[in-house]
Amino acid sequence: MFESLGLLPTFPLLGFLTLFLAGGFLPRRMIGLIGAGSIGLSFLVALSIVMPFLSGDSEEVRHVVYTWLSVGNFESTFGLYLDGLTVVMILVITGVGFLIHLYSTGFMIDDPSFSRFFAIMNLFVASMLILVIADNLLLLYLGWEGVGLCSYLLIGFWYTDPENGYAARKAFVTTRVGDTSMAIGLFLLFTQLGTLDIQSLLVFAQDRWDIGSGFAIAATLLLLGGAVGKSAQLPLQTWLPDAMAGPTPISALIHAATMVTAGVYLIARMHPLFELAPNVQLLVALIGLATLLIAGFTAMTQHDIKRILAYSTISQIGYMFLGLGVGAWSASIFHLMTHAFFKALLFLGAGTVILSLHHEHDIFKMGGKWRQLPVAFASFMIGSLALAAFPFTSGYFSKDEILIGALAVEGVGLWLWLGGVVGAFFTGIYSFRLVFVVFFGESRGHHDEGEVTGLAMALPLFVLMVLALLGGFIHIPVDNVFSHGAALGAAHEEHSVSTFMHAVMIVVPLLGIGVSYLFYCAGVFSVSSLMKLPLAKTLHSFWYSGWGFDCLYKLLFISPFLWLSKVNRRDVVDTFYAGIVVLSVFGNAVSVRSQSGLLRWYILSIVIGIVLLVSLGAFL
Amino acid sequence: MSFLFYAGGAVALISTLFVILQTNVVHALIYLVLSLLAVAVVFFSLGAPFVALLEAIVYAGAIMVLFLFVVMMLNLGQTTREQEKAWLPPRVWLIPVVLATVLLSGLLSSFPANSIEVTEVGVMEVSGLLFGPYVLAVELASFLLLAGLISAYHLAKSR
Amino acid sequence: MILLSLVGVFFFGGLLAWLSEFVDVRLPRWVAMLSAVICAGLISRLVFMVDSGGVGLLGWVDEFEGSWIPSLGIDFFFAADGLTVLMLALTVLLGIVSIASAWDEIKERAGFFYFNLLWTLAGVVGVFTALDLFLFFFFWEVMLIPMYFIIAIWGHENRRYAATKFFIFTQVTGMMMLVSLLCLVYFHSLQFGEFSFNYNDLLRVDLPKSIDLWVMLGFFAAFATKLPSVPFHSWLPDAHSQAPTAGSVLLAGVLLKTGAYGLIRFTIPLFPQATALFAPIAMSLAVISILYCAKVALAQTDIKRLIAYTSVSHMGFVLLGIYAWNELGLQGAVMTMLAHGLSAAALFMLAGGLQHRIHTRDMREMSGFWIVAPKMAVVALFFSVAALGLPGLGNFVGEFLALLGAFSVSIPAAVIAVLGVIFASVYSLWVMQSVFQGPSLRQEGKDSTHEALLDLDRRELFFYGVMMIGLLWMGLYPQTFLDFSSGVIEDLVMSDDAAALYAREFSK
Amino acid sequence: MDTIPFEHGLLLASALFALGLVGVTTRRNIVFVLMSLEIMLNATGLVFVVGSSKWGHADGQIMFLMILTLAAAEVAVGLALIIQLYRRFKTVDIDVLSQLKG
Repeated sequence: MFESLGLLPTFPLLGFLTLFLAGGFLPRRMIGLIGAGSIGLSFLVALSIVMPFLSGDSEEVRHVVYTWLSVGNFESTFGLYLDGLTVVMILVITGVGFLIHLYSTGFMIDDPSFSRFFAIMNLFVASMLILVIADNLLLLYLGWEGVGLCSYLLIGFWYTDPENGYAARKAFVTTRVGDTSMAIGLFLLFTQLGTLDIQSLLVFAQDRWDIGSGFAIAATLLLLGGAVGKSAQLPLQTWLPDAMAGPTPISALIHAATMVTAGVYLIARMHPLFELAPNVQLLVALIGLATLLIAGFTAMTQHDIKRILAYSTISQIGYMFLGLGVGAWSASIFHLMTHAFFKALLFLGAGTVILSLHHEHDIFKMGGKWRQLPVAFASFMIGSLALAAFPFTSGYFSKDEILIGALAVEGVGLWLWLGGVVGAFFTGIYSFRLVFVVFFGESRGHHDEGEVTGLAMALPLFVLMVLALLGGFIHIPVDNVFSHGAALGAAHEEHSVSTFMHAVMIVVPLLGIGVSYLFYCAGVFSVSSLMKLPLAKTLHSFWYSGWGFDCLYKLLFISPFLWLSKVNRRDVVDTFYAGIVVLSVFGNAVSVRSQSGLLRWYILSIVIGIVLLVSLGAFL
Repeated sequence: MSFLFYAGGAVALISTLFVILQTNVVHALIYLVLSLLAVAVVFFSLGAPFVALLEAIVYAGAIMVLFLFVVMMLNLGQTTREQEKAWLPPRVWLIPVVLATVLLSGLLSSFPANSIEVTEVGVMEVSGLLFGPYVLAVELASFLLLAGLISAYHLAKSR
Repeated sequence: MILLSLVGVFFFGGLLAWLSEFVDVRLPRWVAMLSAVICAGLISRLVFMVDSGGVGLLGWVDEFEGSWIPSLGIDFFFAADGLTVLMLALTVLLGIVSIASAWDEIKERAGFFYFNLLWTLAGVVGVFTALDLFLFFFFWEVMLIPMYFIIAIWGHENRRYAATKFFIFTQVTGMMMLVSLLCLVYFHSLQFGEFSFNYNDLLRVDLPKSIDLWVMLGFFAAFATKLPSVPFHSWLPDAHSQAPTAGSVLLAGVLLKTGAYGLIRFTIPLFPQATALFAPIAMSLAVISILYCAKVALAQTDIKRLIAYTSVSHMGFVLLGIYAWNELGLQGAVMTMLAHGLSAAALFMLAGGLQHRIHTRDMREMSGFWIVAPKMAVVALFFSVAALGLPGLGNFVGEFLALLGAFSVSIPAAVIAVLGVIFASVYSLWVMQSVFQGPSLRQEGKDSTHEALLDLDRRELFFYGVMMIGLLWMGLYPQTFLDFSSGVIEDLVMSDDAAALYAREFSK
Repeated sequence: MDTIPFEHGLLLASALFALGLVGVTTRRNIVFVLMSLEIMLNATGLVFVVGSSKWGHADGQIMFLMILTLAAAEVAVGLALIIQLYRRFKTVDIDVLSQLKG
């Protein structure tokens, strides 16, 4: 049964090949069928694998397709590996992926490059599946780079606008910086442990390295670099808001549900290694905390509906990192899954809004749309409730688990928890700011458009609404994967979490929603009067620019780099050789003058030569 | 015989000096003939009568006469003498003389101190070698002369 | 015998191509193609001979030995092992590709063009197979002169300058190699009492320590110029940008590889001690090549110049892998050579195709060709991402192994070199952006010259397709290629005490 | 038969040679140049003859004969050239004849 693991990426890959080679000749209906159908088949395969896995005793499965690379003592296989963590990931990727593909068949139907879109989407799903079912780091790296490429291609999908191309390149290059760090990590792991096979690697590491050893710290730091780049965490988070230049289903699939969570997956997958380097693990938590706060502040100030969601994605992945950092592995993965549900829902809802309002992105030009766009309203309402961790929605359970996990950490635990709670407060504000501004109040434009919706677009939304509401009751089968970590967490949970804290965690997001209501719906407070304060205004513009990271990087890296490449356009090494040329031309000019044609001059020079020779012979 | 050697040598040196100092071509030629004849005497004093004769006949006789004919043909008259004087200001002598002196002193310092027992090496020995081991060189010399003859004819031909 | 006939087919094919011009102007290209295909057939026989065993440092798959100048110990000694066969296969494949790329482009003096093309190939085949060092040097020069003519006669606006620069660089360092070679032979005659240019004999020569390094440097200079490595690289951008497409394809795909091959086959086995001393410098040069040329590439506006600089940058990985001198590094170098051969050749073909269509190489005048020529854009995208080292394509396998090999001997070198991968993504995507993406000039009616831009035709698609499949094969199942060279490389690494020396050198 | 110091013979030859050299380098008249050349040739011939009598061999004299032949040929060609040049340029100034320069 588990041999069909290889079929998982095969279907999307076949879909990609078909569309790539024959996309130009197929009718649109056929393209949509192939594009979405291949993912659907893949989902069925995933189910067929998962069912026996869950009903069985949940043991890991390995299946080596063939040996990829074998040089000397280095060997890497096309090997697939299935355990609880992988099960969650493949279900999210194929399940949510299928829904988004289905949605796209409606959303993209008018685009001239319909087949290119689905070809790359399929390639993306294939790469993402390879990433999560790889049994060794090199194959994981293949998937890792593959999704990066697809992300690049899809962000720049509407390539005629140079802005989109810029955003795409920014995304690719920024994540490449992280990938490079990860590649160095791979080199280090291989040279120290002699293998890249994940399971044996983890065993070797635990055998050979002590807790807090230099190698463990170096290796985890380098892997963390890769994760931070892919998951848009501090300090490599700047690419994700710009990545919203792509079509909205892309944002839902790649930049919310799957690819950006690859970093979380990587750390969770390598968690025994991180446990060997507690300092780095703490760093993961701090990065997560800092990112979630910074992105939360920024999200409150944005106008573009997709950028708000992008910053909220960064912020939510910050929560996942926080969870990873405090050792609440399963909570993080749980949040990864619920986040995939509600964020995909939000993005697809935003897609409906945008498509209905003729590519309007500015939320302040909408308003009062709940009657006009009922399905989108419903998705936003449910998605935002889950995002803001409204009690008993999916987001509530997962975020709660992470925060409880944070409390379990000795020392800084309380501060981490507090930070997370503050973040939750802002989550409440920005998520409902979006809902209130877009769907309530006065209509500020686009009065006449009706909602663009069809079965293909509505069905995924309904399914996701259900999942976003009830996803919190799913039990993810990762206990075996994180067995010892979970045991530790449970032990701490007993005594450290009081009812008071539970209450705080429930109330704070509600407070956030309330504040948002007072500002944006009830009009008790007004943003414009707040903006009259110079401090608020400065803060607002600072937050609006994403805490100035873009400017900082431009100043620190991009400008010097551009200057450096401009300054030596002509290749300074060449001037050395040009110098030789100039020298020999000069020598030629000099010696040409000596060729005067004057016979006596020639004779004299011959005589001088003879005299020199003779005197050399005679006097020396 | 040593008297002959020194006398011939002195005459040769003095007349050669006049050759290079003269402004009149014909006078210079006469001095050159004198110089060559003096060298012939030196040859004779060194016990080489055959080459002494050849020097007198071929060099001083034939070749110099050839020179004379050409000079006459060119008809370089009084104007040329004036020109020669103008071409030879004292400063042009400086560098060549210095160079020649350096060369001479260089050569001098490398001479072995030795003496020559003058014995006559006559026609017999020379011709014996000439038609023995050196016969190929003689043939080559004849080729050279033939080539010289042809090219001289060709070059001097008026077009 | 196969090796000799390979050289022979190219030599006589070249002559025949020249002569056939007088019969019909279209005949030379068919003659050239035919000879290349015959050679491909011959090489496929060699491939099967490798499969049946007999791969190793001195266990040749096929050899041919005939006397030439016995008194000086010079023989016609050709031999091939697994590594050679890989290189030969690349040569012939790219030979066919370059003939195809010249198919419509070269109209003027076609006979002489194909003559030069085939003689260049003959020279390259000779360089890869000759194991008498005199013969090797002979072919090294043979390879150079026809290439000079190809650039100087059929090149673009600044062709004389470029061709002469190419010639002087290669010739001067070639002479350095000759001096070193003669020095080596002289010491052989001192130690063994007779002259010999035979590779196997020269391997036994033990040079005095005082001159060992200098003799090695003579070889290194020649090979590093061909490779090329900073600071000997500056001929390459000019030669590439001025050469006709077929010339660029051969230069980038094959000629550069002779340098790397020379390092693997000659420099390091002949001078293990000197190499061990020199390795840190060579690796630094490699790292500088990778980063410096990637940086310079970014600033170029001439698309061919840009690709040329990226070539230098990629060949830096080859140099790095070679001087890591372990199995991983060497295999990485070989894979990079093969993969870069295909990807760079394809990129030059694309650039040449663009120039053929719109008569400019200036990227500032290009934009939005995706709409007009989508097939071309997809092909370009494929080879760009191959060049930036996307896993699953050949270049990644090569670069990864080379870096992994380098990492185990020198962590700083590998870590700095990895940064080149970031630069690679910047320039590759920049090319895609400025040529194929962005607004289409034609749609905005700004430019009429681009009207003529036609998408790829079937012939072009076929050859690009072949190269794409090749790169995918190398990326997804590189074992096919690694197995060819593994025997050779194992022996190389084992046979010398170089490995031990290295360990000592780097532990300092 | 008496003796002559070997070096005196050589000294005479060198002095003649040096004088010829001075002539060749100073004179602008091509006829003088040719004449000075003859002096130098003759001086070298003298060295051979001195050597011949020093060792009592005839080989030196043979060499002198060769030089003599050479001088004859050289003078013939040289004079022919002078005639031709004079016809063409109406001068014997060698500085005028500088068409050879590149």
